[in-house]
Amino acid sequence: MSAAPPLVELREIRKSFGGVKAVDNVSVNLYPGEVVALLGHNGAGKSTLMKMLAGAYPIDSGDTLIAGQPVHIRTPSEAQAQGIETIYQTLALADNLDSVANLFLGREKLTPWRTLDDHFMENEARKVFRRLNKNFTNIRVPVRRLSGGQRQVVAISRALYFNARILIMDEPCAALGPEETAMVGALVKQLKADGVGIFLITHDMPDVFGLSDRLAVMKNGRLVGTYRTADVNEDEVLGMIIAGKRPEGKAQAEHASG
Amino acid sequence: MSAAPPLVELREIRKSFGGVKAVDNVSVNLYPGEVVALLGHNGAGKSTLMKMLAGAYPIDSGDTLIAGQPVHIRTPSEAQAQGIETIYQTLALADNLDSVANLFLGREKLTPWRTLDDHFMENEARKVFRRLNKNFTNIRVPVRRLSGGQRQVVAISRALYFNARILIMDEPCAALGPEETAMVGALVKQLKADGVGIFLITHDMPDVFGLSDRLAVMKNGRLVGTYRTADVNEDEVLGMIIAGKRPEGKAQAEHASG
Amino acid sequence: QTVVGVSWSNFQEERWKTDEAAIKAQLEKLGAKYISADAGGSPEKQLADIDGLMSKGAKALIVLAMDKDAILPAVNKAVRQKVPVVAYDRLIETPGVFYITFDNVEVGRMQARAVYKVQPKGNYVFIKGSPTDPNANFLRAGQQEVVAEAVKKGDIKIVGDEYTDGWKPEVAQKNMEQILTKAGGKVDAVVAANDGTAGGAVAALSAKGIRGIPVSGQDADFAALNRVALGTQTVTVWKDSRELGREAASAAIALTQGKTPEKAANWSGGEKKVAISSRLLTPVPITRDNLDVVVKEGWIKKDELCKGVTGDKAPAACK
Amino acid sequence: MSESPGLWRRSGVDLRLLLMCALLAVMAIVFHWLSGGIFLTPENLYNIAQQTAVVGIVSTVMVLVIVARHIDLSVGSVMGFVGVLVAYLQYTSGWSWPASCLAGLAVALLVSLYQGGLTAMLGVPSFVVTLGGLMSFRGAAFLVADGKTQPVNDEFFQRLGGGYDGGIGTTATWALAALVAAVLFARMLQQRRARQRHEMPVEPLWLDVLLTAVPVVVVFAFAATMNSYQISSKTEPQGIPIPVLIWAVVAVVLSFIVHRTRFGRYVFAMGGNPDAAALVGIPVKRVTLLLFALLSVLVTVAAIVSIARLNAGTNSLGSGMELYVIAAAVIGGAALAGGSGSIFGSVLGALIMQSLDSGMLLLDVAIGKRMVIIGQVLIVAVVFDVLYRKHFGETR
Amino acid sequence: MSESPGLWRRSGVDLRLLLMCALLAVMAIVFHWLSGGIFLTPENLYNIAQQTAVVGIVSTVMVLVIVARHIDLSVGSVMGFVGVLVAYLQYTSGWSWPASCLAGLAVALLVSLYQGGLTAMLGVPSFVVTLGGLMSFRGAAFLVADGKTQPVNDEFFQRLGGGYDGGIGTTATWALAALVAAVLFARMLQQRRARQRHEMPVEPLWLDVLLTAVPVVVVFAFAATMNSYQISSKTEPQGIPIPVLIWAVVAVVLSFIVHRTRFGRYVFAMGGNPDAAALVGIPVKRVTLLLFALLSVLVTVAAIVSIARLNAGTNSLGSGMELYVIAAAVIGGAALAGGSGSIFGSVLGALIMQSLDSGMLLLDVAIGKRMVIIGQVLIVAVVFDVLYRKHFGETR
Ligand SMILES: Nc1ncnc2c1ncn2[C@@H]1O[C@H](COP(=O)(O)OP(=O)(O)OP(=O)(O)O)[C@@H](O)[C@H]1O
Ligand SMILES: Nc1ncnc2c1ncn2[C@@H]1O[C@H](COP(=O)(O)OP(=O)(O)OP(=O)(O)O)[C@@H](O)[C@H]1O
Ligand SMILES: O[C@@H]1[C@@H](O)[C@H](O)OC[C@H]1O
Ligand SMILES: [Mg+2]
Ligand SMILES: [Mg+2]
Repeated sequence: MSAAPPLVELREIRKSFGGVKAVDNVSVNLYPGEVVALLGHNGAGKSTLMKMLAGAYPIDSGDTLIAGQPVHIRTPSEAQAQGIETIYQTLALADNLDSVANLFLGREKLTPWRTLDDHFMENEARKVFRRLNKNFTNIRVPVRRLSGGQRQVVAISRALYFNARILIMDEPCAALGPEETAMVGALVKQLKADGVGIFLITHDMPDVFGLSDRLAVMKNGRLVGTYRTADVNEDEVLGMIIAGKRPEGKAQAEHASG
Repeated sequence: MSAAPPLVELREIRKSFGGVKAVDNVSVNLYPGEVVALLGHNGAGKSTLMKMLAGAYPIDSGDTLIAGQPVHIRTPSEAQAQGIETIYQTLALADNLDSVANLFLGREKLTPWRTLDDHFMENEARKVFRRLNKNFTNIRVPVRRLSGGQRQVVAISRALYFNARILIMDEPCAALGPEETAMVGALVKQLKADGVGIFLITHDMPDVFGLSDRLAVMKNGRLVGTYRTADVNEDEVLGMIIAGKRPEGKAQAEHASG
Repeated sequence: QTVVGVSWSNFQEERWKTDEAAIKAQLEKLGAKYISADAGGSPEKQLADIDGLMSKGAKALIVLAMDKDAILPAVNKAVRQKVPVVAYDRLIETPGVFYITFDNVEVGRMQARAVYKVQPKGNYVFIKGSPTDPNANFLRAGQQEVVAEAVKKGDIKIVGDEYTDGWKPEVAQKNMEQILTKAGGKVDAVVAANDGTAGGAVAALSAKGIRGIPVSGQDADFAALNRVALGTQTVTVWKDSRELGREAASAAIALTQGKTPEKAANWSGGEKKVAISSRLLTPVPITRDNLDVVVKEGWIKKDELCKGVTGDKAPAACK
Repeated sequence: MSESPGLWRRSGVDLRLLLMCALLAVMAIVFHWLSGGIFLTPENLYNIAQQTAVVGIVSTVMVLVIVARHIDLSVGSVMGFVGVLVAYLQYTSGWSWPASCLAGLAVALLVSLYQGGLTAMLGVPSFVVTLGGLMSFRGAAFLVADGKTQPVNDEFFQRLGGGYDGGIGTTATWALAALVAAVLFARMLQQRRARQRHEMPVEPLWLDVLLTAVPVVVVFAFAATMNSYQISSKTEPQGIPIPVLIWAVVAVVLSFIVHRTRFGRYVFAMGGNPDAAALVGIPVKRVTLLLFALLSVLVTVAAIVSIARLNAGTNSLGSGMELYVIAAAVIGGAALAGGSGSIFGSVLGALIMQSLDSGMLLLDVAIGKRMVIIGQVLIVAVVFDVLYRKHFGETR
Repeated sequence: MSESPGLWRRSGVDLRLLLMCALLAVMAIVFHWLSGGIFLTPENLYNIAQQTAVVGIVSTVMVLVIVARHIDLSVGSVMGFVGVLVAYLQYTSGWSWPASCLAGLAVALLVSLYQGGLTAMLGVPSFVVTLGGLMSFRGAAFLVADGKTQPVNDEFFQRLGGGYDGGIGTTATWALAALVAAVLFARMLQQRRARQRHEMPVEPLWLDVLLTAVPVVVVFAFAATMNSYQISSKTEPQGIPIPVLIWAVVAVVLSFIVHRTRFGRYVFAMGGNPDAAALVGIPVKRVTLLLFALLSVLVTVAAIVSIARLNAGTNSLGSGMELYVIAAAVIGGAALAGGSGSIFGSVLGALIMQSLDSGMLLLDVAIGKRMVIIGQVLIVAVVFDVLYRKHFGETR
């Protein structure tokens, strides 16, 4: 166990919708510079768990600690204030606004007179988008008219631009073509190097093994277990996802390194 | 060239939205018992092309032939009448209705008095769903309350139940967990054996190579080329998708066998 | 050619059609031109209408005010521009207008009087006009004057007193039904504010099999006259709008020529006691006994008046 | 992943509607008490049933229109237009009442073809189309007879509006109640048998009997009430008033359409997900057109009942009615976002609003206060609905 | 993948609004011709400008409310309520006009807190809340003064409604026009400089000058017109009427809010995708509350102008106005599905409706026909909008 507290610690989190226990007593943590893959069948509760961390849903019960400090995250902006950025499964774009407006949505740059600083924002946006996709120039068009990939680029850029400490990526590549997927992979590695902690939800095994340090598997709202990615193989992971069966003789891991 | 005409032949299809040419002069065909994978970057026009075949969008120009006969498919029901079933990228479920109602939506079974034959439909639905997922019992709950995977099961079942001759699957596994994905793979193989022709849109290379006989790649609305899957390798396919570069020295294939 | 602009409050009640025809005819006779606007029951709209009429070149205005206070800005503006204004049917109390009317308070009195004559004792119901129409209150005030004494003595008991949203007959009908239920059917007289509401009240009464109790109205709507002939309504106060219209038109023309209208008299009976030149016509309560008046005056044809009237109970006018 | 209200849900009883029934009952008792024992008399109940019928008839389809994510703001104006027209044809043109009613129906259908067509074919939002209709047809109602009230005198026709001879009489009332009871029980048994045949789970017999007995008791209570209201000058009690009968038939037919026909299912599917409805091959345009046509049929029926009840067609007929019709549907659980709503709910909604209005009239609450209270009750009913849905996790 | 209307789009001019301006111009010319040269006289234009102001003021915010996927059906009733209250406090309670206006504003804010709160906090659909409000506050308007009309006599106050002394006079009018021109040119130059500083593409100077010159010319033409209308008994022409000035200020301020502030952007984002707005941390509830509060402020302003114009507060004040307000916003391009709309569009929408009404008045079209026509024009305007969007691929 390392001395520094984890960047994020979720303890015994619960959440139900009407009669459905979507998340049931789940504990998981995340260290700086670490990628934790969150796996599980459809409806396992992955998105719900992450949305609670992101402030989109209130937590029914359980504790959240950021860098060792207990916090109460009740709204998305409180999460942002904690340095948590989220790429939602649904992208969460305002379809009628252009890419620039979407990039800064909720955190607009203002001039000294408290009006929108459009020129600044447009300039910055150009730079940010260019990093992910050279051909993305029509940034003044409502995002509704963009292709699926361009939309996802906007959503990802939004999470990156504001220097997250903690990044939640909910199936960021589900709709992406191979080129864009590779780019996102490279990005994740770079962010890791910068010390950002990342929760990555995905169904894609190559991504899991290529990018993550640890993996946490959920089934029917409960946590099956958390393991170092290097300790398990694909079959064991699938066994956990499908049957909820823990791999025999493998130790769970509260921390990526030793 | 085989003597029997292809099951589907799309010739020089075009479609634009406002100023955007979504599909530009694309020709592609499909034989019985064959899986043609449709690949391309985001916004390449794959869904648009298939939606025209499914009757969801009108064709701007170009011809459609089913089993050698020119047809004009203007509505989804006309497509269904031709034996074309579609699993849409968006699933196309009525969220407020239950799974049974969704399974039969648009093709309800009626009693001799022209009222809904609920008992019959419920019975059939139980059987169909059981085939894909043993644990799926709450079929009388509005599908809005189902998990992503269960919803996709309903969408897939709908396409299967009505004995399609031609099946369009638009990223059917994008949101599915590994178990369900495997099941869909098995299903595709079985349908193939039954002589159904399948268009499969996917971003997943293992799926492409595991399931398809031929592959057609689109870029910016245009067709890059159509090849026998066995003739090309993954790098060549990626080259087509990303750069629009045809693999050198490989022949295009209008037909899967010789 | 002199242009005379007429601003109507709203056309929902059928009588205004007759008024209009009369004004039109008289203006034509006098060689003037008729232009008009209808405010659809909105005081705001009526201001706009009057502006419009003046830009269309009206040299005199005839105004049926929706709201006697809210109309003042427009009327004052016209007066300042030396455009004479005839306050038509409803009082507009500001210096410089010529007021020609059947006094609404008097109409109320007549309604109550006719009912009171038939039924001086017992349970009374008042079906008032629209709560958004100030005239509803004038009518009610006039009615009250007549019955006040008897109410005080206890001869008359008021068992229902309801406004009728938008003067709508179906609303009057529903209100009447509830009042009847509340009073256990013991209603002896209904003072309804106009013929539309009277129609609703009569429908409610006859649905309960209550016939022969007095019901009042006003405007001499054809349907109401027919009811009077049939005996289901007691009185409708007839403001002969043809006369009113004719006189108003003549007055307007006279005023543009700087003359005093015929039979003008000074009058200061309004709330604010402002002295204005006026002409008060006498409304005529029409009951079964004087139905012939409306036929003779050519207001309505006999066969229309007497539709469905048969037998020996028929009033004299239908025989 | 257990579902909490087990028996309720299985028995197919809608808890929400049940709560609304309770609300109505509480309201009735409170009014009865405050009015010194008038509210629950047969006479008053007879009145309320009649007064509600016109709004109730139109509300039943409005529910479907709202379910399909549309709205019709023009119902009041169209009703006025058609009503005046029918009365005009009878009174001024001297047509027979059936002929004039048919002509009214034809015109209403044309209106629906126009408004529904713009909505279904061109995709103009129905809110806008019918907002225009609200203005236009009010004008048209005036133009028909130049604003003149058109009396209707045919005695048979007048019975359609209830009134003196507008009840169906005691014998017919009892017979009808018995018939309804028989049908309900037969249907229950038939459904049990069908479920058994298809090897599906069946509830215990006592439960099914109980669930069927409740509405049967209500029907008999209603019949008894209507049969004990006698106008003092008549020899026989009234029985069910014809407008109420019409309303009941309309509600039953529409419930049938909703639950047992394709059309009903399509309407719900279109409201749940319009894109999906089109993609699975539902003839969305045709269904929309039909829906507006159905609405126009019932608006015509309402217009006929209205003028028959009033014994006249007036140009103000139905003005402002759209608000009450929509309010009844919404109180009854129709969500403006589409996809949910209930015919029976609209019946309750209309009854709640009218009981409130009539009850307050009995208590002599002045018009201003009455309007304030009705508006607030509408809000309260929906707040309650919103909270209910939140509680049971039915967020959409 | 080219975009067709290059220059148009780049120049930031909205083709749709331009077409609406053209429509307005055509209408004016046709009416002028048919009315024998009356429509385009200064007097008539002065009148139309004034008459439109009240609806126009409320429409500007209604656009924002609709953009945010809400609606407010209660504006007419609330305006009536506040208007009567303000008049009552002046006339019956003898308050000064500023005091009574402030009291009116306070009450309006409370109303918005209530209605907006139910919508924002509980998530009750605004349609329902404000439908309840439509009924309740009309009743409240009656209750304030027991239905009695309340005259307002303060001369200064009366000027707020336009009327005899309600113009700002020629000098002020010219000065204002000059000021507007100066501001427009200054803004244009400043923006060019800013774009150059940020190394963004700049349009040729002639184009920018031209684009700025057009509104400047319109402003001067308007000023000249208002300055050439003289009431015959007065010594000086009227100049811009105060209600119109208020409307113009409101429209400019709201345009500023929409384009240059966070609040405006948030409103659009909420309309475009409410879920996304909440997820990116927009304080959706607060923005919704503020929006309703803003609406109530402008409803108060409209109420004040209205009673000042009428010299009285009547309890029917504003009844039915909600329809015109919504219609103006919708004609001006606000889509009820949320996410799009324009302040300037609402100004045009209100002008089109009022011009139509005034024009038909000049042509002596009778009320019934006028209602029919206005309703249909509303529909036509939106059909045109729908087709326009379809053509340019802007299906939502
Ligand atoms: N807003 C909601 N209301 C009601 N139930 C919900 C809601 N959101 C999620 N659920 C339910 O909670 C459970 C967990 O859903 P969640 O979206 O977290 O799954 P997931 O693991 O992200 O699945 P997927 O792989 O499909 O994204 C599911 O059963 C789902 O039906
Ligand atoms: N309804 C529409 N209106 C306007 N443009 C559209 C519409 N549907 C698609 N497009 C445009 O057409 C192009 C092709 O879209 P399409 O959905 O066919 O792409 P795709 O190949 O299926 O991409 P993905 O992999 O993201 O599903 C894109 O540029 C898209 O923006
Ligand atoms: O004549 C009546 C008129 O005085 C009143 O104001 O409005 C209704 C009419 O019936
Ligand atoms: Mg998820
Ligand atoms: Mg696609």
